[in-house]
Amino acid sequence: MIKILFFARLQEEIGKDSLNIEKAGLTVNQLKQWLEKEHGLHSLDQTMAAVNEDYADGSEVLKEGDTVALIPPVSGG
Amino acid sequence: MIKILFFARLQEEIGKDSLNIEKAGLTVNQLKQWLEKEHGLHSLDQTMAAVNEDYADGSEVLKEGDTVALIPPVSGG
Amino acid sequence: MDTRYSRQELFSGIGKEGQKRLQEKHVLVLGAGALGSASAETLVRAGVGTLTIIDRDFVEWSNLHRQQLYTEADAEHNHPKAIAAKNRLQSINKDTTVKAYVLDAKADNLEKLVQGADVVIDGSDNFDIRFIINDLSQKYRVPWIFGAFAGSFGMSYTFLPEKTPCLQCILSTIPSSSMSCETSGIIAPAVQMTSAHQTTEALKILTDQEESLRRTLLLFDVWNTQQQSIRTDKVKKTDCPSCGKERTYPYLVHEQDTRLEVLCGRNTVQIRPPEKKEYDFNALASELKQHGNVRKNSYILICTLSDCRLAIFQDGRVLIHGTKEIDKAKHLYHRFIAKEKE
Amino acid sequence: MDTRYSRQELFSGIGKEGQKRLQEKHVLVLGAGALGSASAETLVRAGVGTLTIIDRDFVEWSNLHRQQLYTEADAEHNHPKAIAAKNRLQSINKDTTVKAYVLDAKADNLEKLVQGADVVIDGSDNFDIRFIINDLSQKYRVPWIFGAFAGSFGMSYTFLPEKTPCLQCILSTIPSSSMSCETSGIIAPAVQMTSAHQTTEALKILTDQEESLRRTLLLFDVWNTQQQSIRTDKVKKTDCPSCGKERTYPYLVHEQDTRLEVLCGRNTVQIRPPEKKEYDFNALASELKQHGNVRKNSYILICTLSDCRLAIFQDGRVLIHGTKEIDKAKHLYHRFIAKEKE
Repeated sequence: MIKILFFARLQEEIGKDSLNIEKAGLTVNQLKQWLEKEHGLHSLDQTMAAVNEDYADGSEVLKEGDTVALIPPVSGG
Repeated sequence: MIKILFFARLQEEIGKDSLNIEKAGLTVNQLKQWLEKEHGLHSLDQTMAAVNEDYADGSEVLKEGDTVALIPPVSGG
Repeated sequence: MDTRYSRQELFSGIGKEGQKRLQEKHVLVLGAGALGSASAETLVRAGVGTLTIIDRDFVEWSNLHRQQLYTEADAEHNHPKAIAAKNRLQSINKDTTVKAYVLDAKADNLEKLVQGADVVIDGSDNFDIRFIINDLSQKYRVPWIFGAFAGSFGMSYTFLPEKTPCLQCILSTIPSSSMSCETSGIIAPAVQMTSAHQTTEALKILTDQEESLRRTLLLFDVWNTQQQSIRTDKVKKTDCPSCGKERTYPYLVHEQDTRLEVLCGRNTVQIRPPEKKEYDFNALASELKQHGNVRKNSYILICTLSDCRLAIFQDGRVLIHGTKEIDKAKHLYHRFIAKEKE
Repeated sequence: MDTRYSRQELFSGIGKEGQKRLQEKHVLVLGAGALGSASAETLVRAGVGTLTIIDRDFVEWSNLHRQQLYTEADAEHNHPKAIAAKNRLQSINKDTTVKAYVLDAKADNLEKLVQGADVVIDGSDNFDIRFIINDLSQKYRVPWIFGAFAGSFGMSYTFLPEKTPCLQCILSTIPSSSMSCETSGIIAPAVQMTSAHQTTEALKILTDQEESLRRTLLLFDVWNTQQQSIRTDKVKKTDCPSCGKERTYPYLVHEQDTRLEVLCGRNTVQIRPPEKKEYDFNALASELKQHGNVRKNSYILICTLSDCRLAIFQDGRVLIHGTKEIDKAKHLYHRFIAKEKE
């Protein structure tokens, strides 16, 4: 099982702050594409990601038990 | 093993923010007394405690794997 | 077009409906120190309808590094904090009705103020007053939002009458010693963090979103970036004297003010006369001038003696700064201020 | 005896030695919006030696709910933020040297300012300028502290040249769309939280305690009380164009300002003439009065037309509020302001 944590607008778009899915073996980028298709999330290509609290790039492969945080950039100041 | 997290002045008094000890079976109050004796911490009787992020009273018995947070009251405003 | 609150209304947790509700609500901020300053400013900027703020002190230079409503001019002229706070708050938002009282908060004078409020923000700096707030909160069913800090560490909890445990359930007695700004110092970011958590909870209450409240005791250290949320589900005590079935509100039992009251702390002794009195500041000033430098405004007269300083408030209180000795303080009080009385 | 900074010196992370160092340092705050306001106030209250603050905008009513240095009077008189900020900051602490510039920050005019600073605080509201700051930080080896928010969510990171990844390592391109105050709103507690994390890190840098810095990308949501610290150890790229071995500082390549520059956003078009020019505000005012209401101070002239508003800055820039259409904006610019030029 993979746990996904959503921050900021993603939380509102998907209506919850986390999601558990059976998707070990996907890369971070593939996970984003899957979320766009299956859960209607938008523009995840610019969303940052962390796996188990380590900043991760799109090619990182997800393992069973990983926690993925998806972080959309915010710009306000 | 029991993990103890220290906050505020306790962190400074003991010189670290956590400690792992083999003390399952003690109550929270007994743990405080042990810390006063063995680690020179002061006035733990008024320190609040939480076990696994649940507020705990002094009679709670610690189990293997518990995380105890010790929280001295602060009053500034 | 952009309106004053347009960015706040755009936030999904508030919205236009929330903004309207906020503008009809009344907040009581107890204390105009660091937390009271920060929280009052946030809520007045946010557009709360009415804000009452009370404080017994005047602005001092050592407040300025963390108390955001005040300027050097306030410290220089010894402005009472409540008055200086009101001036700044009204220059920020004249649509909020700001009521300010220079007042030494006690059970009796707080009673009416708490009744009129939708939420009470704790901006106090001691647990004596917090246990009084706690009893009043229970008695009049007004939620209150605890906040406290020392050093870089802070904590906050939202007390909802009938729903959450009360302060008495969590701390069975007033802590006899606790870390304060006097013992551990304080950095302003820890103030802002504590206030941010308090005002966020206040915004939820003031927009009638009780279901969104945090419901945990929150601890944080801004220097080490620690944060912990502690559940309190098991803490409420059915036999609690403040919120239990047979409650007695132990901190509301009014002391009979029949004699001089003396409080110590921070190298200062406070003396309060048995009955409220009004001073003739002009007469007092011309006499005290023979003993030391005198400054005054309409709320306070300050006389600097060789080794200590007298601060005389229009409501009768006298603070003697520079000593912890009660006998010395009483001696000065009788010598300079209340010569005719016992 | 209590001195101005006594409570801050009492905090073990600062101490008397830290206070002394702080008073010798120079902070550059880029932007005087919500974050810039909050961070500048904290650092000036804390007693930093010199603070430089720059901003291109003037105070508007919709700023007041979250930008703590400003009052209704600043919005009413369209005071430039940098000037209003300086006035408030100096009333708070006249021992800090405050330098304020009404300036549209770009690579060329920032270059000198960054070189003189011990740390740069990000108070900007867009990634274009953050990528410029990032390159300047690398080029002159000055740390910068990123902060950004939207809604109730914020993030912060401390960029240390040669030690941590840089912004370009983390985000390989400027985000083309990101949540901002215009799309998601903002509540003031999220501002205070972000600023508290930024100024805490700044206090560590300014007291020479690099070893205490957080070293993680911090995310937080004040409404939901979420917080997450993300390690960035593996992120630094050796071939990064901004901090790598063969760096080119891509965001410092100066555009040649040979033609009218037009920027869009927030229902506003900004036009900057090819060369710096000074307007005769009196002449301009008497002419524009025939077309709409005109207000001015020494920095800015504002003319309200039927469906939009022109804000003309002394440095040459013109903001046309109320339209997103470049052609319409250019038309107005040529019709009213730069009639003689192409």
